Amino acid sequence: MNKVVATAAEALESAGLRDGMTIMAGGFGLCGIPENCIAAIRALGVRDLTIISNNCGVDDFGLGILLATRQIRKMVSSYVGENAEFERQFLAGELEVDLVPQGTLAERIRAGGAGIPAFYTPTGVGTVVAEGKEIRDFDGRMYVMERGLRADLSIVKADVGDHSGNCIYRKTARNFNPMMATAGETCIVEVERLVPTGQLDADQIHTPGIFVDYILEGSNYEKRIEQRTNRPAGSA
Amino acid sequence: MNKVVATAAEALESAGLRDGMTIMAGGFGLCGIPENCIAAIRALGVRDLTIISNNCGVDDFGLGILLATRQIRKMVSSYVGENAEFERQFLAGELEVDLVPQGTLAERIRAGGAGIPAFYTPTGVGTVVAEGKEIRDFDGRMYVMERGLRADLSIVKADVGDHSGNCIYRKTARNFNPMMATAGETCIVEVERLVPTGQLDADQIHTPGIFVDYILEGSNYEKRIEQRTNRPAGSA
Amino acid sequence: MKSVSSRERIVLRAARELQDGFYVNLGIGMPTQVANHIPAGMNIVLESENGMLGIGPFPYEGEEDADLINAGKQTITELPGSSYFSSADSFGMIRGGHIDLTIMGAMEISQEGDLANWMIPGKLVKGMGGGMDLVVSARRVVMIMTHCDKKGNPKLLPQCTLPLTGKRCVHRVITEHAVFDFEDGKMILKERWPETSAEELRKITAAEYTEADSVVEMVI
Amino acid sequence: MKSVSSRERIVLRAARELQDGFYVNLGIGMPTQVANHIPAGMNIVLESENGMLGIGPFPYEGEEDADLINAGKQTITELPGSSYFSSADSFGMIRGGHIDLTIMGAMEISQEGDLANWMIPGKLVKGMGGGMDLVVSARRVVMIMTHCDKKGNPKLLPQCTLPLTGKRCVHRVITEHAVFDFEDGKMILKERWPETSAEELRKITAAEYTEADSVVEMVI
Repeated sequence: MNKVVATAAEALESAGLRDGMTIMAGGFGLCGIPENCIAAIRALGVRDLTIISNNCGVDDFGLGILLATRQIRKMVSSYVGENAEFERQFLAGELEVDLVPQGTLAERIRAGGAGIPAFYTPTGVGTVVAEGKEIRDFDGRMYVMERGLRADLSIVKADVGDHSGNCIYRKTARNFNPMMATAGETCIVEVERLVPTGQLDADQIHTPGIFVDYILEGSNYEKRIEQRTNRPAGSA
Repeated sequence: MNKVVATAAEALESAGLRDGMTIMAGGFGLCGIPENCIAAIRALGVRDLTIISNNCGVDDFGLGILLATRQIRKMVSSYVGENAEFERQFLAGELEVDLVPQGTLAERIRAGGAGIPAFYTPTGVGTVVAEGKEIRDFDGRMYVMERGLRADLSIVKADVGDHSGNCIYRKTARNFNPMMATAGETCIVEVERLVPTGQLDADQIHTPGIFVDYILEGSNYEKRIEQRTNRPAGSA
Repeated sequence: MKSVSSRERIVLRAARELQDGFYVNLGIGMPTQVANHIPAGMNIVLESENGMLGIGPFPYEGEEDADLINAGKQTITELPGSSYFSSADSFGMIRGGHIDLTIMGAMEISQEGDLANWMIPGKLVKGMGGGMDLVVSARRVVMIMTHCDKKGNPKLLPQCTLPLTGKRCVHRVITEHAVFDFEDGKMILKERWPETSAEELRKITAAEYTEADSVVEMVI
Repeated sequence: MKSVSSRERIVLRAARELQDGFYVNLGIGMPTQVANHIPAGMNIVLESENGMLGIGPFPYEGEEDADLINAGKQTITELPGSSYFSSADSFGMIRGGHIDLTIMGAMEISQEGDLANWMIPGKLVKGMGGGMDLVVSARRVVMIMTHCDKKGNPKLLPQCTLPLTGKRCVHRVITEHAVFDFEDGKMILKERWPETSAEELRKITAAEYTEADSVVEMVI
């Protein structure tokens, strides 16, 4: 019943990382991504992965580093292609891409973790997104049925976590992480700061430990910024 | 754009409280109930209300006080009847009751607030709850379709709130309050402590102000305990 | 063998269902007492469907907190590692299959594993609360009940006579006389209380059941 | 009349869509600039669909926080009253109709109010991000775009030629030449830039539209 592991590699091996796995990876752009887990997946060299993540990193950082090594077979995302290697593999037919509207992706993952096999949303009705799906009228408005989404494994990044797996996210690094923690058969969380159980305010837990199988304090966080934007010094 | 009002009565009048309204009321048992709003609804004397709330209080407290005055026409709840007047009115056919499994009730309200008109749940399949509803097979398991739920008005109780309507709940007084805040056409929140905007940690807001139309600092909270249970002094 | 009442025997046997690391939801009434028998050193986290993980013991007198109750509306306390969440998140957790075990009381159970425990015709219907959600979604659904009702009528039946809480949802039922499992719609005797003979058990059990290859003695 | 570029004109006119107390989502690119023109004293809360309410200005150099970005992945700051939430909660907020106004860029809009703004055939498809959710769910959907593309071809068309983002979802479109509303699948001219004649406007607008009873001068 000890959830604490020393490294991401240890967590991934305990979680049975293997070729062909479906993995949910938290983060929006490069914000709130599980850097240690991604690096360890690269090092462990598994292949044919299906990755569910809002984006796919950049050429040399984030999930992009798993493209360079050709470990990803399929991406399920709302927005991709911020890097050249992605584009090359996609155009060459080496990489499969399933594009899902961001809100639908978030809700499908939330549904998967919450035991909801399907739900209706207005998003995408009348577009390619709804093709081949059930369209249905509720109270005079059309909706498309979307399915809950689960994964074999979810890799999640939080700011602080305790030994019981309780986690707190920081600012917009929260994004997809909380839902993904609920929707993986196994869930690994890496945190910047791991504290003993009892140090966190019970009212302020974002992800209760029940969802977390392994937790580790990550190291060497780069936390790269994709679009560094500033206001001029001296401006309001 | 000022959301702050002095009293629950002022909030309810601004929200257009009227006969026949559908009102969601937060709380589980007598825990986390909007005491000030309930008292004001009683004082304002509107009738034929449909109340969506997990329970219906006790004879002389919580929503039970609106039964004494015959202001409630229908209850949508998961568990009711902790009081004699409820039983009397129900058996006399004066009060309509729609019983919904607690998880389905919570999810229906969450769906209503999140723009999901319907979803599937395994809860209630093969029971009276599923009668007359669509039953559907997903991956070999049967589910029942349930509809999102909204209300004309929601009355919510939080612990602390700020002038922008951001709210934080305390312990198990959270319960149905956060979802209800999202699912009312108008939402009134009463808090034990109202603070200026900027006093709350942005990472720790449970209900963002966008959902809140009126906020007030309540008074004279009784916070009655339904089942006072203790362990003997000196025990571990 | 300890000298305990039928109900105590049921509770003690139910406590043996707990496993280290389990997240457990205990129903109102007799199941709540299972919490008093968690083996020392075993890490069990109790969930309360009104929005809490990590239920602690009842508070000392004067330390009750109106904002802190369990699903039976009793005052409780929190523990290191506790967390609070909304009812929607709570039942997301439940429906999503994250609760390892629920132990609940039952009124009737059919030989196929159907459960009735929320509604007695002729009596006022108070509602199903969170029971219907729990019994279809917890990874393991264990029911505890006295073998017969107060009039001596069997509660393990060919079919439930009361309105159902869930269909084929029970994995195991524990009574003061026996432990039965439900597998693919069949009821199987797994354990028998040593003072109850096989014949006696048949007599007080209206449901049809087979005996497991090795029926063991029920131990508390 | 100020001397401003076409794009500045569009942004300034779009800023007039803001109303006190509005919760607003601004799309990436030109719409983001609308934030620079919020009238003094007006209370506007900007939402970012990656999970934040209350976007503040860009940070000073050296004060960037990698954990604090907007949906365009730009570094931002928070304000008093800001809040953070998950992507599921963010789109619950959006789909639930809680966003008063979204202002987004468009590639093509049909005379019925269909929108295309996410996919150019022949170019790599990068994805729709959160746009499809926003355009069907915000209470008010205002599109801004230059009236014609770089080659001078109209972008207001009888039908969209590009894959749709949403059907009949646009309430208003603002270009450097005019403001049109969409009501029951009909396109109606509401405002015309004073230097653009009615004839000129017809020429650069392939979509069929009627003029409102009183077309007013477009003011920035």
